[in-house]
Amino acid sequence: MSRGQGHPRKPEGTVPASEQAPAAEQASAAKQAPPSEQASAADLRVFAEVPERDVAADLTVPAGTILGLVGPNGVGKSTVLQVISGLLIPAAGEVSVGARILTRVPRDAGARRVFVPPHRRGVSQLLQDPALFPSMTARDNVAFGLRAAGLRKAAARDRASELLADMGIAQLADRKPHQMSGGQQARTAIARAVAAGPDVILLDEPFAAVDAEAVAEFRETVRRALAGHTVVLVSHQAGDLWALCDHIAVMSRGRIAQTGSVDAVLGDPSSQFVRRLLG
Amino acid sequence: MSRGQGHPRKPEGTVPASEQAPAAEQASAAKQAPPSEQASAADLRVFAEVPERDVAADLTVPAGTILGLVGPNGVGKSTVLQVISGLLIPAAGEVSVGARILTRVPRDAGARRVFVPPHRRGVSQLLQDPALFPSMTARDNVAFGLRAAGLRKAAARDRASELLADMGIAQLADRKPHQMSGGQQARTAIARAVAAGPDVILLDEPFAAVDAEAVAEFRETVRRALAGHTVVLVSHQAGDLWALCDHIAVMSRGRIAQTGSVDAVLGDPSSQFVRRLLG
Amino acid sequence: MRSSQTYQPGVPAWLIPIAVVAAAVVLLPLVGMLARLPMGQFLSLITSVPSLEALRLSLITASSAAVLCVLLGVPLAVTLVRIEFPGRQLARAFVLLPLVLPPVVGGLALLYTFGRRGVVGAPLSAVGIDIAFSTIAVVLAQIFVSMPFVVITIESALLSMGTKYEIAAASLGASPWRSLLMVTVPSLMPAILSGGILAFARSLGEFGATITFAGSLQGVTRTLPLEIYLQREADPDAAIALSVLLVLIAVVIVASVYRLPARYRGLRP
Amino acid sequence: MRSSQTYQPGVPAWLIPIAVVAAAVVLLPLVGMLARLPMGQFLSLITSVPSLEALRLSLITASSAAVLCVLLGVPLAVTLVRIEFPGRQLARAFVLLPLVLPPVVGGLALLYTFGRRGVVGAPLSAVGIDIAFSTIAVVLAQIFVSMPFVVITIESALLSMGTKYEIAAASLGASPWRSLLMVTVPSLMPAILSGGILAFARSLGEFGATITFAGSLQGVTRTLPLEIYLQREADPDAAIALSVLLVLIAVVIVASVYRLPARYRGLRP
Amino acid sequence: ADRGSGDSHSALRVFAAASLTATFTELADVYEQENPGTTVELNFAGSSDLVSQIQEGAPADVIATADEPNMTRLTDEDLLAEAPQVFVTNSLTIAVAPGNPLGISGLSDLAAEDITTVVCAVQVPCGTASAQLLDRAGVEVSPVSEENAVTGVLSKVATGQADAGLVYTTDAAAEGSGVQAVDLPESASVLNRYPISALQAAADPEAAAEFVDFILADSARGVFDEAGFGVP
Ligand SMILES: Nc1ncnc2c1ncn2[C@@H]1O[C@H](COP(=O)(O)OP(=O)(O)OP(=O)(O)O)[C@@H](O)[C@H]1O
Ligand SMILES: Nc1ncnc2c1ncn2[C@@H]1O[C@H](COP(=O)(O)OP(=O)(O)OP(=O)(O)O)[C@@H](O)[C@H]1O
Ligand code: MOO
Ligand SMILES: [Mg+2]
Ligand SMILES: [Mg+2]
Repeated sequence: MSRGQGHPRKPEGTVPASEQAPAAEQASAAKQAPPSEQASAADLRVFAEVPERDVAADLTVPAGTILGLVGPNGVGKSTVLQVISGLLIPAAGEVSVGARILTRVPRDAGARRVFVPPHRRGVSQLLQDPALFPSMTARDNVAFGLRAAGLRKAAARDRASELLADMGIAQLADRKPHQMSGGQQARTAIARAVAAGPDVILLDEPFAAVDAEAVAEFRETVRRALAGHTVVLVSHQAGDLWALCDHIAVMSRGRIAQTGSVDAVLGDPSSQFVRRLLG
Repeated sequence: MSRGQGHPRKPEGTVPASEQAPAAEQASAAKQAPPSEQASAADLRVFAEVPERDVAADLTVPAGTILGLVGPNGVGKSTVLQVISGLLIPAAGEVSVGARILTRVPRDAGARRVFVPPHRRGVSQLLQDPALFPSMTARDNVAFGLRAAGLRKAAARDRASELLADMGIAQLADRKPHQMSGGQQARTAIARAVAAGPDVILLDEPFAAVDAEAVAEFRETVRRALAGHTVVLVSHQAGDLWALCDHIAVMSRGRIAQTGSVDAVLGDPSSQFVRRLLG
Repeated sequence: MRSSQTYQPGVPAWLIPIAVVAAAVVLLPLVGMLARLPMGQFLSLITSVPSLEALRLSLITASSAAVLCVLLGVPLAVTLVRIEFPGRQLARAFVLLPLVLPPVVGGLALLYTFGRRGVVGAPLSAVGIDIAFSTIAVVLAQIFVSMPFVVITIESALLSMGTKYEIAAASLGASPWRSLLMVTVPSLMPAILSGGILAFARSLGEFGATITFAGSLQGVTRTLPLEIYLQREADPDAAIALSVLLVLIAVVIVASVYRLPARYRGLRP
Repeated sequence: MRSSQTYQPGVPAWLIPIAVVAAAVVLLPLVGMLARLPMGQFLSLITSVPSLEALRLSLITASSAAVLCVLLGVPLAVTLVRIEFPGRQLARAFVLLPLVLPPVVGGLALLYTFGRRGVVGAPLSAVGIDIAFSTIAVVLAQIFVSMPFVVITIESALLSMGTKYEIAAASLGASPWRSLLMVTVPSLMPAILSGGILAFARSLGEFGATITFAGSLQGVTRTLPLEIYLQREADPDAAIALSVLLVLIAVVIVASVYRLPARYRGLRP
Repeated sequence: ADRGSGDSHSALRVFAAASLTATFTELADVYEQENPGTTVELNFAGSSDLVSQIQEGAPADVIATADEPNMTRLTDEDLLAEAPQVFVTNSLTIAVAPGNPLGISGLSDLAAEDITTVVCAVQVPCGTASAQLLDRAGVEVSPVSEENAVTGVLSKVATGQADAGLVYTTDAAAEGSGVQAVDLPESASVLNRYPISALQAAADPEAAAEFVDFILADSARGVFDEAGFGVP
């Protein structure tokens, strides 16, 4: 993927007053959030209680880094991503990117809530079920987010073709999703998720259906595409984590059980899960 | 999984005359099929040309063994499974289990075709998109195939509960698919595919969404469930192949490029793909 | 603590004024009618014996017709969508025709067929079965005009549903009928409900085909719309009162049956 | 060599006889009507000037009504399904009412509303706009009776479609209107087509509301069903001939527009 | 013949009961020939519909209904330009299948068990007349259907659905009605009367009055006679 032309950025616009929490509230909210060692202007902070799913997680992703989120099936990984992207409003919690609050649901039922709808968050998500648009070709699927970010039609289609080529499926650009194999669909979904390149990118098991050889090839491509963005990546494959992530967060029973650099967590695992993950 | 009570078998019934090819035709068809070293009464033989997808594959799975089918995305693995299960009628080809012909499409357009519809093949398939029935609970999803095989409602539900417990999701038996995580859905789909335990079981990347720890645990469970059945398993994970398979078939450009025992193929790989698969 | 909520996709704001205009086209005339309602006599007008008998008859026939339309229409729609046969395209178009035919003409066509001298009616009449002028004729007329609604609603649901789940069912060894009953029909429930409601509503309002084919006799074939027409000749106020009654009944029944199916919303999340 | 084929899920055989019965209920009366057709005079009857004028008017008004029903009905259906507001359940039921109302009563309600003395008609009349008894009134009457078909068809499609793709669109940064136009509407196409066809067919057959609200003026408001009604008084043969014409036109148009959408079948394979 | 202008100033709008469709269409042609430059636009519907339309402001110049009570609704609201005048009458007859296979000869036959009879409901003009007629004849029938309009009765008999029905002479006489009329001498005692009047709101009151006179004049008589209408 050529980085030369840079990613088209969604014009951020001004945040409506209702979304911008007053400074006082924000300060108290910060107390709830876990202290992060190296807080920066655009860190992604999440604190989410979803009691229906036994999830109560908090985590911070330093701006511009890739966090690997791991844990057994049903532990709450997808739930955390949904809260970040605004697809789920937690019973209580807060999501912010730097000073910008995306979700705020105070415990006090009467207190003011903040909720920025998904399409205005500057967050792009690859869902676990990627839901490629069935009536669009692979190219149009990838161009979709680019068009939403304001790119012209021709430019969006050109960029989409490039991304599909990066994913090794240039020749399938004009196919509809149902005319592609499972792995080809997964590749299209990855291209679609990273295409618009917003501040925050969430990827839920993007490589699950991609063959091992291709994953090895892609890791470099994807790493370049994700460089500079704040990313949360869910994966069950240790290889993905080693190759792509800066930090790892291990979930256990709905909580974040352990966080740290890849080396720290994978190198000296204190949880049985991580040991098993590494085989 | 307790083997004591055995699998409910679908009563095979008599094969309609139209499905039973006359002996003469059968003999000539056998010439087309690849010679198998140790042909047995119930070997699964497949020969399928699907020119629209650039697939022309032939393979034999000895009765009661597990074949791992591997290859890069889009090579035609799912296509081969679809031909076996009757979801795809090839432009030319033949599928048989022992003497019973399930699909026969001679090259000669005028010649007689044989096609046994999917539900009368004694083949159960876990599709790559598992398509759990959205209106049914996990238990009813798993019980579905058992009921179709003739089990009484109560017995089918009991057996389904057992299978869900084997997959570590006993507590989710009453959930609908959309109330489960991706990995929990995948586990339900595995239970559903192996439940009825017909002669032939086809599994298309069953563990893709299952966490690494669970996969390690399941392998033994699944191996026991599959014992005695003729199985084709598609997977991108070398670990699955080592743990579960008797034989491996490597696909390349729509053809079967290499076949042999697990040790032979994975131990002395002649294709770049297998080398990459092993990391 | 509150519970969590899943995000419901938004709707563009400019859609709402259009929706309001659309609703106004339908609702304003109802308001216009209500404005002419003779409030004072309303109760006495609608509780007269003929009115109540007509109401009873309407409810019985319309619900029978709706049920029969569903029982017949679902197999017809499934056949038209899922089975290939020559002339299928034409058959689908023909099934729509009762909709196009002005109801009185439809009633005539029914007479020509099921009447005493009709193709089907004559042999039946010979063995002593006379359909015409009976309550059965009312139901038959209602089925005739209402069937297309069920067929089309189910057809479009089948098309947008696709065959994914049916294919999964077949790959698990389910026979076509098991697949139909356990997989297809549950997924079709919202459409079956919509189609049934449409058929019920259309049957409730049916006038032209009924009077032409079944006639108009109190307690036997004179449904509420027929009673309304009759009253209109003599006493327009009574006709309005009865129409309002019809509307109220329909709203109560439809609103209680035709809920937004929360349990179906989860079907394809 | 042949090409490969994907398996089409089967349909239980016993469904077919039921489908045939269902089709017979609808088709037999049409056959019965054809049997009475005065073949000899058919051509001369249908090519008279009043018949042709009525035909032209019917085609113009019914297609306008169908298009307007879709343009208004889709936003209404989306709003009713996707936006929560108090009284939504009731609003959904009310939108169905034109179906329940016998058409002549609906025509009266329209007259009370858009007539010169009506709630809406009076102010309009004051500024010189008279709707009643014009071609616009015909279209308005047709929209009134046809709107429920579009709304219900779209509603049930939206419900069975779920919000999966719209959620994916939002998670990729698409605003609600982009999501609506690019994702929702394309998926709704089969339902929009069905709804539009239903509205067109119902409008083509509309009689009661038209004659009451718009009157029956040759070339202005006298559509084909009104012409049939008039002919029936004078010359029943002509009425049958015109009905057959109406049916033929409807079949041709419906069958050509309303094909089994092969390109949509692939949508959810 | 596109009269789709909708401009009521160049045309005369005549609202007439549906049972006048044939006669008024014929007479309008004659009128147009006699008065070059004038076009007659005919609006046919049931009498009560026509009255409702006019009450709601329909642009009509002349109205002719099939009964007097409906016309009275307009008189009551003071919408007529003048007092309505009856221009034709209509009497009842028994419609039976062509050839009269059951040999029905009079009202008393309608009381027979095995004869299926259809009449108009008492709420509509033809039903009022039928009830009066049967009452005076002392015949009690139990009809299988009480129809809203004469056309309903007629089509039930014409399609063989019913054996006999009481209809207007004009309906039974209409070409192609598919029925045969059994003359009823006693029907002269109960006549249905058709009134006509120009409307107050007529665009061209003079032309409207002129058309009313034309209908009332002897020259129009022939057309009505032929259709079976009676002289008031
Ligand atoms: N419905 C279809 N129509 C046309 N082409 C198709 C269709 N489905 C799959 N293909 C093509 O056929 C080829 C084989 O697809 P298949 O699904 O068998 O691959 P696969 O080996 O299962 O790949 P994966 O590992 O990605 O699941 C692919 O190149 C794909 O693009
Ligand atoms: N819509 C829902 N309603 C109720 N419970 C749900 C729903 N979706 C998920 N859950 C439950 O919430 C828990 C967390 O689910 P989540 O999808 O976040 O898991 P996950 O960590 O992503 O697992 P996986 O690795 O299987 O994808 C699971 O136990 C699941 O059963
Ligand atoms: O249509 Mo009329 O008003 O009964 O003669
Ligand atoms: Mg998940
Ligand atoms: Mg595949």
